[in-house]
Amino acid sequence: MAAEAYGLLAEFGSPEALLKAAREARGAGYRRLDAFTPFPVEGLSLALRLARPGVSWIGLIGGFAGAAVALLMQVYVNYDYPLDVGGRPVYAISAFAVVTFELTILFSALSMIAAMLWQNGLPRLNHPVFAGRRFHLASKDRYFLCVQSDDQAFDPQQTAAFLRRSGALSVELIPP
Amino acid sequence: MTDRSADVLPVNQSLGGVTEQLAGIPLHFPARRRWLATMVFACALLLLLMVSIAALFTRGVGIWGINIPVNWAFAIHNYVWWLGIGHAGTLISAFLLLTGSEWRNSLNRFAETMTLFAVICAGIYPVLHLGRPWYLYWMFPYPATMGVWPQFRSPLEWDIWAVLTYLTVSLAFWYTGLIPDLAAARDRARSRGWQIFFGITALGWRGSAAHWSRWSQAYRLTAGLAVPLVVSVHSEVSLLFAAGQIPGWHSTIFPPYFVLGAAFSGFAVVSIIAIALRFWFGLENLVTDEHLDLLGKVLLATGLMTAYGYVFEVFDALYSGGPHEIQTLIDRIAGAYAWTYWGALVFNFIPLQALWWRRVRRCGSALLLISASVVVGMWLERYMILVTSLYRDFLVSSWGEFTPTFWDWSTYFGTIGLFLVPFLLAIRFIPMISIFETKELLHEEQEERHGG
Amino acid sequence: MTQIFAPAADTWLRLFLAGGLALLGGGLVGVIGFAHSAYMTSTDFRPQQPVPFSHKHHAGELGIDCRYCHSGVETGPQAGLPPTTTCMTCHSQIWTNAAMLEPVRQSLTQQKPIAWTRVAKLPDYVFFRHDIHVVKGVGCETCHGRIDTMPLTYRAKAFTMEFCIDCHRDPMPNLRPEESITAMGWRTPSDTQKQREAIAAHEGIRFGELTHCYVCHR
Amino acid sequence: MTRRVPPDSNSSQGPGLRQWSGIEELSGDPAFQAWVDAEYPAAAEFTPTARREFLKLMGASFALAGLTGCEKSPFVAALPYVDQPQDVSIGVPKNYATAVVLDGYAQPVIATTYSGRPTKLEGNPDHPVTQGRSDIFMQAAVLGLYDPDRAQGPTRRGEPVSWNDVADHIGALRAEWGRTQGEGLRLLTGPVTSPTLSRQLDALLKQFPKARIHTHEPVADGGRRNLTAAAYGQPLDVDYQLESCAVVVSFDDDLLGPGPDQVRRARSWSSARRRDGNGPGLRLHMAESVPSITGAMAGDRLVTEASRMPSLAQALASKAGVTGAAMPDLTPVEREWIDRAAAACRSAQGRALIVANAFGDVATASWVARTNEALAASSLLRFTTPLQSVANAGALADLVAEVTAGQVETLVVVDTNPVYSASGSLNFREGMQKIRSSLHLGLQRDETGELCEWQLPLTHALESWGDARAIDGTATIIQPVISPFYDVRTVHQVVAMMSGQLDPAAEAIVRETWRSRLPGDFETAWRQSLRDGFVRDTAAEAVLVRPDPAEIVPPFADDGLDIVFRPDPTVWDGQFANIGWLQELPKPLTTLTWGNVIAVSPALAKRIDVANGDHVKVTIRERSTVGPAWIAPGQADNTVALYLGYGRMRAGRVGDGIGYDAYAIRPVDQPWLTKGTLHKVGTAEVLAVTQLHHRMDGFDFVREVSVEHPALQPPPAQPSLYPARASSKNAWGMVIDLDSCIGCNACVVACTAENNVPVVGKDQVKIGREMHWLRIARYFTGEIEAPRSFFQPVPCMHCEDAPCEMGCPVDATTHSPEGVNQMVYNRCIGTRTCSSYCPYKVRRFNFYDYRNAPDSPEQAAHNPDVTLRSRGVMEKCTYCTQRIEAAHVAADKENRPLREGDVVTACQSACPTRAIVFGDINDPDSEVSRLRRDGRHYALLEEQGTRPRTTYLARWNDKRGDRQG
Repeated sequence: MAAEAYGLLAEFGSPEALLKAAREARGAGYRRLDAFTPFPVEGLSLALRLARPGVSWIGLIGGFAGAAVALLMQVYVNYDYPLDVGGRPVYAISAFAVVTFELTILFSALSMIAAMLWQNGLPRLNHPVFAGRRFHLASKDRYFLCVQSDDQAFDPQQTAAFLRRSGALSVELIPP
Repeated sequence: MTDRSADVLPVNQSLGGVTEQLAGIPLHFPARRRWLATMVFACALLLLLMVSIAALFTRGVGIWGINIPVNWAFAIHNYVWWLGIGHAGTLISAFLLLTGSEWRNSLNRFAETMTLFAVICAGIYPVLHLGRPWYLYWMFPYPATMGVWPQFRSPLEWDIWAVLTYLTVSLAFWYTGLIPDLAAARDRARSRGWQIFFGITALGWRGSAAHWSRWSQAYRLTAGLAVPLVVSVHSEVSLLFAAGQIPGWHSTIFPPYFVLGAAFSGFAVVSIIAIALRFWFGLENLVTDEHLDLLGKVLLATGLMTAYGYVFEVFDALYSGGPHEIQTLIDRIAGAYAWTYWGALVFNFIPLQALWWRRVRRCGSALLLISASVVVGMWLERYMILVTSLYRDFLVSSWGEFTPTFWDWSTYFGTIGLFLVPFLLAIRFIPMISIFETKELLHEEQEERHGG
Repeated sequence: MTQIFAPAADTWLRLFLAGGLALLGGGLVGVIGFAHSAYMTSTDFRPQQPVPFSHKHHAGELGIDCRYCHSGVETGPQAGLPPTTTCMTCHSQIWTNAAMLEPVRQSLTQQKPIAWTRVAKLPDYVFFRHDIHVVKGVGCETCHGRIDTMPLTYRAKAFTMEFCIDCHRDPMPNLRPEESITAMGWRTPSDTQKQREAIAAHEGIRFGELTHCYVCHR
Repeated sequence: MTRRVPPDSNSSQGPGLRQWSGIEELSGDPAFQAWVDAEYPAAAEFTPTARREFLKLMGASFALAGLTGCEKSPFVAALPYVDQPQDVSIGVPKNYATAVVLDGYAQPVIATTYSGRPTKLEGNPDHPVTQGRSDIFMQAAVLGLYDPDRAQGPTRRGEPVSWNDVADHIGALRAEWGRTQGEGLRLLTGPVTSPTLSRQLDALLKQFPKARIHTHEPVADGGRRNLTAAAYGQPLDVDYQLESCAVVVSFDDDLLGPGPDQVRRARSWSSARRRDGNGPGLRLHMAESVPSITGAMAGDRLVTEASRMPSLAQALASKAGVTGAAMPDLTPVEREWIDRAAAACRSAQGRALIVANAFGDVATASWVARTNEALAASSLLRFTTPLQSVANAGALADLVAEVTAGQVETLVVVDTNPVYSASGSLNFREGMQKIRSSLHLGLQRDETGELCEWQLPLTHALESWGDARAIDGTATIIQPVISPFYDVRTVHQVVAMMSGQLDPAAEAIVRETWRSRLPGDFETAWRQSLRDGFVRDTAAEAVLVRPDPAEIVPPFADDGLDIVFRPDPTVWDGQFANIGWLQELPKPLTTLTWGNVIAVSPALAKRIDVANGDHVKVTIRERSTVGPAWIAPGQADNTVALYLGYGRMRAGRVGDGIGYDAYAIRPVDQPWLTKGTLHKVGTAEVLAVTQLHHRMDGFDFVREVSVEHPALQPPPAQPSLYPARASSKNAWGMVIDLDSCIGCNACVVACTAENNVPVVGKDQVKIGREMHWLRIARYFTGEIEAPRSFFQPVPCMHCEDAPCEMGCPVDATTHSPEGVNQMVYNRCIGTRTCSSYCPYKVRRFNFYDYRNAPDSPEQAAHNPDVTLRSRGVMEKCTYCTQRIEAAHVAADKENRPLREGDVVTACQSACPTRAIVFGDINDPDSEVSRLRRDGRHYALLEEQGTRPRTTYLARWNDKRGDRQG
């Protein structure tokens, strides 16, 4: 069954309509749902029961890693060839603070953005939904709800009917 | 006040219309002529820079006017100036994002772009000013056959790390914010070439709910990091001077003084660009007088804080009572380079006062002129801080004077080309105003309208 | 809207990204490695000499002491190359008309020096003195290697700053008694450490004062 | 042609490792030619001979460390000797005793040579006059040897000829002189003290009795001999016994100023000054018209016109009770000064000496002579018969007269340059046209050489066999430390040719002179003299004289400006115009380089409205010249000072066309002081001065102590955040005594020579890029009409908590365990942070590549123990680290600790007053430690907490001392 389609793509005219439909779909027992919107819509991830993203934790770890790398580097080079620089201490922690701070931020920021892309599975140039005839409106002023074919309750005809009932302007079957 | 801030944007426009308008700028570029003319001018400047750099590397830094005691001048001075300008971009997009002032949504994109290229302009100076630039790599820690490492107590070493970090993070932040708009442009594109260009750069963004939730978190947290980063970078730049014992440099006020000055000059440049762009591309519907008003206020605020820095510096010198500090203070006010001090005061703070009036703030041309004067003023301030402190330090017998040569100027003007060329390319190929954030704001406003 | 990219495009893109990163890292490691390579430190190169002089034969088999030819080694910064007359002290007696030695005889008759190719050369800004090293008990072998096994002389050790500084940090392992300075393949006796300490003490080596810049750079 | 003294014979030298010996013969070994061909391709551009000799010179060493700039392939050619000389060890310097010559006087030196290249001259420590000290001319002489513009072979009307042609021509001339007994033969020599030359000239005159000899001394020792002739009835040389003086009153006499006698006077003055530790041992009262370094050191200084000196001298005479000395009328200021001076003389009881300007007038000299008599100061003066004496020589003016009368057939100019340095009014240049045959003997084809038919190039002193007398008469046998590398002859060889010898050997002529004069076994004595660097017991005999009681006629006085002529402090009479080191040397009190000025008083400047650099026109008897004005603080109102030695046209590529020519307007009859007028021209130029601002502005850079307050406040102990560091055995430090420093610049030139400090040229100096590692700061205090002047040498302070080191991102400047602030050129990437952070601004930066062309002869003057700095690299004083490390190596080889005196920096050994003391501050008994405990000891900008290792001793303020006691 599931093999012959990726899922059904339903188009809505406003974020509110989309939210309503999403809630109904959850209510109707659909689990493999996804929505596509031109800008982040409040409450959508709640309606779809999406897990809280864990990007922040990775950022934290990245920060610590950066600090550690910076400190170790600076201490090591002074340990490897200790030179008397204007009578300053060999391990001048106060002087090392600046580079440590910079690297903390660098590592943290980059790790978060990398994590974001990774978890989103980006880059991904080819994706079934792109085949949707009206999908290009998802980046303009339309709001899409997608029921994927690997959902237990998925059935091309009934699901399509269900979506129209919940106010979709158009419903389309996305090939795999 | 509240309801005015509620709709910065006129609500009588459709989301679709905004999308088409903005994505349309790169896709069906208006104002080709003007763009071409400016581009030619910018390329000429860039060529000048290339020539100057060639001369510099073949003959040595001697082609500049520097000497002993003034062995730092235009290179470091313009480095600080450019970096300062850059900071405004990050502050606008990151700081205002965190404080939830959404009017920044129409400005953040080109502000960040400006940051990027300003930082590049700044970044080449530390390389150019080296006596032996081909040994630049000695400033990075790598296992050398010499067994010698960089010296991490030196502000210059901090500098390299700070600027590179700043450049990388700004780039990442800018690009992250750009992805959804690239996707929008991709979906509007008709020609194959544009489709591939935007298709790849958009990384296949689909605007799915999961994407958005992770994206928002990453974007906001990066913004949260960018703000302290800006502060740290320019504080560190100020340490370049404050770490030395030269009177006029060796002062604890420097870090905040520099950061505020940086924001001040940066916001001025942002205003200039904002006014120019909305005039070019008829974006009055998105960059409204309301925006200019707010920009004017910010400019006034940062300007006054910078002025406080000036006042405190004088107080500082008098309070310390060190004969050399006072000597330097007198030199600033009455010395050979007094024109830089007074010039900085006049250009920075006199026209600025006009911004107390709402009408002036909302008038594009007026704001443009004031901003321009601020940019000049801040340039003079950096000249003053550098040269006036160095040309007369402690020992009378070592006092000297500095006169910029042709190459000093050509290198400086050249960097303006280095800034303009990529910036013009950017507005040619990339949506210069954040499409989705504008729509987000617009939608909210429309909601409120229906609600109220 | 239709697909812009074929499914394969993703694979390519990711390959491209991964490859780029790999190239970057690999390149960095490569460059640093190259700087330490035998090529860059020219330890792999046996230059052709006007006369195929063999240290293996003279120093090894015949056992002529280094100082016989390199007479300046104890008195000055430069060990010095032997003047033609030194070669002729023997070769006016033996191998008097070996073709191989023609350049030497030429040099003497025409008062033209033999244009040797220098094997051990330091940059101009390094002020190395042979005399102090020899006097303080650093043997020839330490820097020049087993010269007595070299048919054609080559640079045995990479004369990098690392190489110098290692010994300047702790000369101990390279110290040997006066009589064995020129000895090749000299093995330290059993109670090595004690003996080295003895030498160090006897020579009054200024430990910890040999690693600052002006010791070698002026 | 030269002899080597066997090493063993050095053992007879007793203590000290002074083993100066004869030079090693290096010429004729083609070994090095090939090598140099590889290293210095462009050497091919010299004339064939020159090139061959130059190759010889350069090739002598394959240890030219640092001479080739950047790193090449490690596999370069290495060329051993074919036959290595006995006592050559490559890279080990050898020292030879010889002398260089200034105005005919010997300046005894120890020449340091590397494989035959002389690179550095130090004073000869054994010599009775200099005792190892030196002045700028001695220090710079070595560069003269490598002057690329030296004449490289004999020429006739500019065409190269061989010495055989020269011999033929001289032969022809001799035949003619033989017929005419030398009628129409005239020789013109510069100042001569050489016994050999005198002997030769006498012989020549015997051969050709009708020939005449004239002498031309543009400066020499001024009119000293005429003055003594007037004051004492006979020409005399005089030596002030300053050691035994308590008070010296100088009438415009710059006794510490540059010149042949500077070293001796500076030495004795400073030792007198230090005589008693708790106050200034010798007090100097000076009346002067033109500010001089003597005036700067004087405790009581009166600014007044040169033409007032006779009256002042007369006034002091009458105070001293000289018969016939009526009290002239004086201004109040003058009277007060005379009263103070007279009082000081009285209290000095026979230890007061009055001195008059060598460039001054007869009346002053006579009054001074009598006053000394009256003060019983005769014991403080030592008179000797003049050294510079060629038997009955005529003056230049007489020669010119004869020339114009057409009585001169042949003119031989011996090592002097009259066409340039004769008074313009003599029209010497025009006169030369009348002479049929003229020969010029000299190092360069200068203005005169160019005008003469034949130019016969002479050897430099360092490549000559010859002899000369030091200022006190002690003779030095000059031995070559290097064989001539151009096709040149010694002056003695040429003169010998004129008296009939065909190809005389240089050494033989000198031996000939001394064979009869050296006591005992000749060979032994000869070697001894060569090794000592002087001939023992040859000082001139003192003569006892009394002032001539003849009537003193006051010099004519008319209104109008006093125009005063002075030799230039750095290029002297012009003979050093092509020496870059001296051109770029900041002149005392003005810090001017690369040119001369017309010095005017502040008042006069205001009157005719000129500023520094404005062109002014000086007119003397309808001859005039134009030069840049300089407002000299402390110059007498109506006095204008002109400096000789500039405006040369044939000095060479360094010295041509700089400055104005003061000789052009110099009257023959009044060569030093005359009357004239001054006008503003309207044009102006930028002067290349190294110090723009001279007022101390109330800071205490130079501190003073007085008899009642002999000690300075010790600075409050400053807490430091930095960890205390363990010093190694030696900790180097330097103390500079500001009471002894006379700002003579000897240290600066010595530093330049020792450390390969580049010459950057006028334009670079103008924009503040001079490279001197050691600058002498000049400060004025008080009103500009009569300021007090101070000198302060400023080398690197070697701060223990150095701000510069903290600034460097690549560890290019760090601290050594011995407390030296190290600068590693090859690590420097040129961020210039160190210099920005340096509170003393003692660091210097190579804005361009300032090195000499790799094949220019100057290269050979470089010290191979010091790296040549490339473009984009910072550099600074290193405490002569190459000497420190060499001393360490020497000591370590002998397995002994360093001793006091093992390390002597270049500046220290050059200083004529021993104002610079360097040593180990960890050794409580070292001189430097002793001085650091002195009450006058202080650190520059000590409030900055940099804890400098270079510190100062405050200057004594005589005046305040007087008021008290």
